[in-house]
Amino acid sequence: MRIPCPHCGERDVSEFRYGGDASRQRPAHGTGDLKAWHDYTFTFDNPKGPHTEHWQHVLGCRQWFSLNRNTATNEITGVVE
Amino acid sequence: MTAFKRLDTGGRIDRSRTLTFTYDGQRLFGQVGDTLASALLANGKMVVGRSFKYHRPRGFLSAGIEEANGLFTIGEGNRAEPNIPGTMVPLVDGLVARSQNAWPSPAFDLMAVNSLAAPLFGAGFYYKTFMGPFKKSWMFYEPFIRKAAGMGKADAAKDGARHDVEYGFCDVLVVGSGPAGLAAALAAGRAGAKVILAEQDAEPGGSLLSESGDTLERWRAATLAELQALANVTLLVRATAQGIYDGNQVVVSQHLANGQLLHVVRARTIILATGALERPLVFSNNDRPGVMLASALRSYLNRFALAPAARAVIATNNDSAYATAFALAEAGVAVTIAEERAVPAGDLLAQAAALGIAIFPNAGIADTLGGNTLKAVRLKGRHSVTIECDVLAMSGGWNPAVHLTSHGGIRPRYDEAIAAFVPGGFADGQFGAGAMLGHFGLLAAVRDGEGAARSALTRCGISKMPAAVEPPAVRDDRAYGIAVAADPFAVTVPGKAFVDFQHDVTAKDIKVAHQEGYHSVEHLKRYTTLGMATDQGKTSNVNALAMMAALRGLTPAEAGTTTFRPPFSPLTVGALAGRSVGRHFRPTRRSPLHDWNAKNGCTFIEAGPWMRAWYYDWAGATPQEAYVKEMELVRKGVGLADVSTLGKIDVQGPDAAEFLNRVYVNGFAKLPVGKARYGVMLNDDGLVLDDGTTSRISDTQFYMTTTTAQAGEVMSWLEYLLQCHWTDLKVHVSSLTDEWGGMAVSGPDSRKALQLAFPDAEVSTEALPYMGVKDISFGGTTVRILRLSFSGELAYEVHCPANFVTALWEHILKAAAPLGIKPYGLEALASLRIEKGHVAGLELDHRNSLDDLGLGKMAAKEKPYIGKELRLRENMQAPERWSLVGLELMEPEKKLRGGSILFAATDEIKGHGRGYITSVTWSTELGKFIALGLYNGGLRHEGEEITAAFPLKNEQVKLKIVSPHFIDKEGARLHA
Amino acid sequence: MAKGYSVFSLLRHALKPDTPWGLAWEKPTPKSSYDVIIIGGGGHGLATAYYLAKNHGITNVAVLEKGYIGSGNVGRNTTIIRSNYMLGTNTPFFEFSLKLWEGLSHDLNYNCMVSHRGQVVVAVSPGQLDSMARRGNIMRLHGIDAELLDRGEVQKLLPYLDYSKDARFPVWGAIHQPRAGTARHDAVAWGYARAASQLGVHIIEDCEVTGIHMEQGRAVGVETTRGRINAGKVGIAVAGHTSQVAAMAGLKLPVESHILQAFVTEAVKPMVHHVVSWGAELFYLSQSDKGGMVFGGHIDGFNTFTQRGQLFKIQDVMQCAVSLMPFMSRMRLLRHWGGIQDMTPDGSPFICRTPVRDLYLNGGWCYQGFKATPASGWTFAHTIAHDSEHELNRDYSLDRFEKGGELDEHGTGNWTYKQ
Amino acid sequence: MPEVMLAAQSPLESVSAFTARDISIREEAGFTLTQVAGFGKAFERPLAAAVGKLPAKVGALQVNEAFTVFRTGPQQFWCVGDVPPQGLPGECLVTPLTSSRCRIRVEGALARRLLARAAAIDFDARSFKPGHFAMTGIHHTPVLIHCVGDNAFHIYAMRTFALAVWEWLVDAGEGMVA
Repeated sequence: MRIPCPHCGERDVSEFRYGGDASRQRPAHGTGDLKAWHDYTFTFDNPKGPHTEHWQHVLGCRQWFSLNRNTATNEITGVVE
Repeated sequence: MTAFKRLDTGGRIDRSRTLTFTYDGQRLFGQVGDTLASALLANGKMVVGRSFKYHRPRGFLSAGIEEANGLFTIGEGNRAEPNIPGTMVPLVDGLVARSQNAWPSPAFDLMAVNSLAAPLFGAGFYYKTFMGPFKKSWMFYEPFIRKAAGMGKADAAKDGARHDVEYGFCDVLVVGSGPAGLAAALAAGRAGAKVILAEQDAEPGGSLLSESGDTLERWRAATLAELQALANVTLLVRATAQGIYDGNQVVVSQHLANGQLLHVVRARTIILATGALERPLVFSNNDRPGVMLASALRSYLNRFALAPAARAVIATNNDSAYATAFALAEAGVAVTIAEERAVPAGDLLAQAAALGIAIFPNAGIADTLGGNTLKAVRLKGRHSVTIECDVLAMSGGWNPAVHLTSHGGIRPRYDEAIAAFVPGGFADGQFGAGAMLGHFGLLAAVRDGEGAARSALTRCGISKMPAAVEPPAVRDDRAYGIAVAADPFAVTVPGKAFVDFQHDVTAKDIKVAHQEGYHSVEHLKRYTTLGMATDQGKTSNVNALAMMAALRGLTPAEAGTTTFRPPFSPLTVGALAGRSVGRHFRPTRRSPLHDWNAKNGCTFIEAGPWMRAWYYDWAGATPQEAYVKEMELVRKGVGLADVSTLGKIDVQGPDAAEFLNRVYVNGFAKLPVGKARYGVMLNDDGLVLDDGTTSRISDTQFYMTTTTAQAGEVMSWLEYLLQCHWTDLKVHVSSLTDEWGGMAVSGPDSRKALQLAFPDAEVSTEALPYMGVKDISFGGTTVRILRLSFSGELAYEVHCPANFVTALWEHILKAAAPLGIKPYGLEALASLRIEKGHVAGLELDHRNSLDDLGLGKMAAKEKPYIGKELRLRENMQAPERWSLVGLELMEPEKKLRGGSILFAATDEIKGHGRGYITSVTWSTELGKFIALGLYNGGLRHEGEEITAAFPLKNEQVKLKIVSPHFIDKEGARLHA
Repeated sequence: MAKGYSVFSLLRHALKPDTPWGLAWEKPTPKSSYDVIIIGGGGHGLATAYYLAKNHGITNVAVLEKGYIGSGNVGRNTTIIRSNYMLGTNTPFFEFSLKLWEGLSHDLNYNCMVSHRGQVVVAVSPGQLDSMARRGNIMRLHGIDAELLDRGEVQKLLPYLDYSKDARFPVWGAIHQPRAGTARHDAVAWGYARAASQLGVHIIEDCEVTGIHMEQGRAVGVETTRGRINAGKVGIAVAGHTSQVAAMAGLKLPVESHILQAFVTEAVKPMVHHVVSWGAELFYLSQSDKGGMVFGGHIDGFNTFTQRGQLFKIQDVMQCAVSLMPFMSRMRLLRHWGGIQDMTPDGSPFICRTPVRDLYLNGGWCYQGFKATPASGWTFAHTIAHDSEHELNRDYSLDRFEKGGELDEHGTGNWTYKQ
Repeated sequence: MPEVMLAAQSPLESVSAFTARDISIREEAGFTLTQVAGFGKAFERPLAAAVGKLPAKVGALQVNEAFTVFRTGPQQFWCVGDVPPQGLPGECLVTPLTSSRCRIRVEGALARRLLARAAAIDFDARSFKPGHFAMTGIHHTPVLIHCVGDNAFHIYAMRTFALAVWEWLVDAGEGMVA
């Protein structure tokens, strides 16, 4: 798979670190809501289809970014601006 | 008399250059241009192997990559490779080939007694027996089965060849250099695209190499010449496209003289011109040496100048084999055609008649006769005649080589017209051309190739279109015109009729699988092992699938096909691994002091990617001896240890303090400038991520340290928080792990050592109290002195830019020499921290909570921090959780071991116990073995005597639970 | 009806080639209603149906499979069986599974080629050897076989590893479980199917579940490509697609689907006589009875349903193979493929009731589904039959993350939850 | 006590240059590397005053009189020169990185081919020209590769991995000239 780094261009997936579902809303820092943190940390939509996700270009610019990928085909449709 | 004779003229071999090679110890000769297969045939070697299960004699079935029978071990010693098809090995001088799976030889194999028991060994026989008489009976039978399985033998020595990986990028990758591929490459090349043309054969040309006549050869040569003149075109030979991966990355494995080169090609577009593979016919004893594919015979004749000695029979259900028949007749061979169809095309009949070829219509092969090699064939149907022959060539139609198209998940589609599977579609950026599309015929291939190139150019955004590719001036462009007979897949054949030659799967086996309900194509394969041999079912899959479909009363289209998976042909593990093996397996990480250590009596140990200083030989010859001496040095005098491997992070920005305050469980907002603080960070799940000491350099700048192991994780985590979530915080983080190196100066004399080393610096306890930090300018650089202690002694860490670490280290050793300072290593470092009760990697194992490690009190009550919420989950606060304790050995004559399981004195010694030992050391202070461990309820049991069990060595010892701070509980030494 | 399999029946058939073997399992048309429906005709689903019938006398059971039985991970794994677990119910659960493996061929009257050839896990540092010792000690304390080997002993057992100075990570020692080994994966699915079928279970292939029918918060049946089928209870055993099927009942799970690749080389004569695993990076290899080296490594590392792996991960695994076992360099890779794994945050599975009444979950198997097959079927059948967990699967509940009851063997979970 | 001057030491001191007919690999030490980062655009002006013109986007570089400036992140620059930049104000977050990187020069007719065996980016002369740079991986470690001539490259490798990267490159070189 080739990942389009918004800063360095298209690179081999092995240059990146995967960061999981980016559509999850991280609970506010210090919210104290155990349920919210449980759901955020441990449960996943895990869709078979379109997925927005975090990647970091660890062997490049070290920037984190989000992109849209279809988990059924691995087709990448673009970086989330 | 041999079945084949070498012709005096023709072919692509160089008769003036003779090569010597060895086959099963026998010295034989061949010509430049031969393959091992053609050379063996020229030497009269018809039986070249034995089949897998029944050990039936086998000869070459093909002349190409689909070869199922003629497998050899090629090379000797550390270059020997088993299971290589002789059809793909270009003959070179000195080649050494050995036959396989036969003893003493392929021609006379004692294992052939297996054939006698053949009725027992039908499909899936092993699932039905060997269950008894006892529970584990398979353990008795398995060794016998295993010994019989397998073809060649693996050689245990390290690979003597060299393999490398090269990354390639191109606009158009053309796979296959037959007429379609050549036309495609030429068109794309003329347009200026960056083209790579990959050909698996040693010579480009594909099917053109097996044809006769000058016209085609002239076209081939001219096309190649033009391609070679184009700087933007790269031609790779002996280079097989093995797989297409996501993002149109193609693995092309290329054989070089001294090993393999794996091209990992990122192609913007791919043109597949992979041709087609001929299908065998399924009839009784169709595996007898002397029976081969019609296309193979044409190849042996036209390319390798090998003709059957006198007589050949061609069995076919389609037109394509007539070319072989005509070429044979022209070479003076007596040819008979057994035509399965009722009425072959008129022009073929006329041409055959003109060449004196006898044709039997409606006449399949009933059986073959002979011993180890073919002597005659008996036709079926009303003819039922027996015809003596040297060779039987068969053609059951053609399978387009669709493999690569389905690597991306697109299933092939069945095309009734040619009774074969064609590509079910193409992934974005991929195109097909020629026979692989089921378009048979030379001109069609050239047209296709050129068209595919134009599509590819458009896809690449190249608007310049090339000049048209001039096709070869051939008159007759016969599309192979497959007209399939009524029962092309011969479901009902008597005798041993092989479908998968190498795995000995017969038509009957397929019937058995059907009877037992293994109907799906995958069940069929898995139950009969069809297509699982080294030829990957290239000649067998479609025949078998179609037979199963017929048995189920379905069309092949309804029954479906199996999935083709990479690699296209067997590919060595070494070729894929490339150079990242052995000492280059993973990069070695070295401290700035590595060279000094290497020269000064240090023994290293691998710690993750790092090579770390384990112990020094001044202290002893073994680690057990040395670490104790090194510990004593630190406890009584002063020692110097390399701590450069610690993760170090520069945290800068106006919000740096707020950021750290969120990340660490304890407060960092109010840390004064010039002070360090020990901090612990959690993951969102509330488990401990890492610990370390972080110093405040200025209002807006912090110097963070992490554990060696977690440095990379922590760095990415901080970047993630800042870049994905806390984008409003003005903080910038940079790794300093490589920029800064450091050393621990530890022991009661450490202050004196610093005073000797840095006479101008004020390091008194007033000027630099415990957890104080100061930067000094020294020796032309910045030196950062941090008063920290991992050992529990009065100690400092001295950091500076890595370029100067060795010089600084040498300076301190020299300056403090009067104090007897010496270096100490990782083993002592780790033991000293156990005595002090500091947790490290063995305790920070991502299973433990803050409280488990006895650090719960550090957590801020009010302030939020990452992991706070989930840290407070029910079970993570349970009083019976295992938490950190110190342990003292009560039986001095016994040994204490890491990984021991802990029990209360009255417990029965079984089950999970109440905890375990993480780290053990000899305590120089206490004169006994001590340990850190986790124990149910932790220090609530302080003072209790417990048992540590190590059943792996049948050991049990008595321990006492004590505080993990074995020394200096009050911290007097730290603050001295 | 299939006849009993034995060397005698085999001989009879050899002598009378015209008497066909019967179907290994019947191919019935689905009824409108069953007591229990198991979604998923993989190893776990088929085993569950078998033990429902055998242990609990519940035979009015249908196993619904969207493709052919065994088309999921039971036919895609590296066939390893072992019980070297050290946390919570993992230890007794996997040992119970191994005990069931020992008698499985006998029990099913189908040779699953259960080979107790032993597994050797090679340590590359003293610290790692200590961790392995902890595991081995826990095993021994549960009556499970385990041996600690030093470098010399490893060399005797596995002479083909790299013991030279060239080895990037040195062999320090190993832990050996002699009773661990391999089994013929497809045969497990077929054997359970045949045995369940003989007990009256309906195995229905080419029948995809497209919805779960609920009434008053209870699962009452399923919608399939072959029509609606009612059920008293519904069990889900569809590892790889657990999230999708659970979502039909409105559940969102601690599961992410990742791809794990597997590899097989050409067959050669016997060379590797154990299952060998490595501590430097996750890597495991054994030689099949047919002679091919079967091996694998880590998941690719991001969620996907494509069943095809990434090239870099393939290269990684090949590098492990050659670096641990130099002879592997000249072995030729014949095929590689991918299976979709349910990865859970702690790497441990679920066998449990769900918030929906009469709906039961079996999934989240991460890397370890195959070796668990018999015990998974056994305990899931118990959980369905009694509407309560068996003592062996009591830790495999869905709510363990709420309570802080993670069971992390470092077989590794989907780990992306950390960021 | 006499004034002590600490001598700098390279991680590649134990090896010597690799030279063959069409390829050479050698260390090119003697540079300073200073990372400068900031927030928004405010820090760019004073930075430009100190080091000269700044490249506009990530992956671009600017060769100025005293400094070669690489844009290594949206708000981050690497300034390579003989001495570190002076007089940067507080809004510039300065991180000296001179010791953290080791500079390896690869040069010769086979240089591009050799790099193609080391990193998974396109080194074709038509796309990776003098004045281009890329941040990528060699042997699993992060590197910055700067094309400094038609067939000449600077590789900035991590110090602690420098010897591993060096041996990896030399091994590739040996394979190509063997």
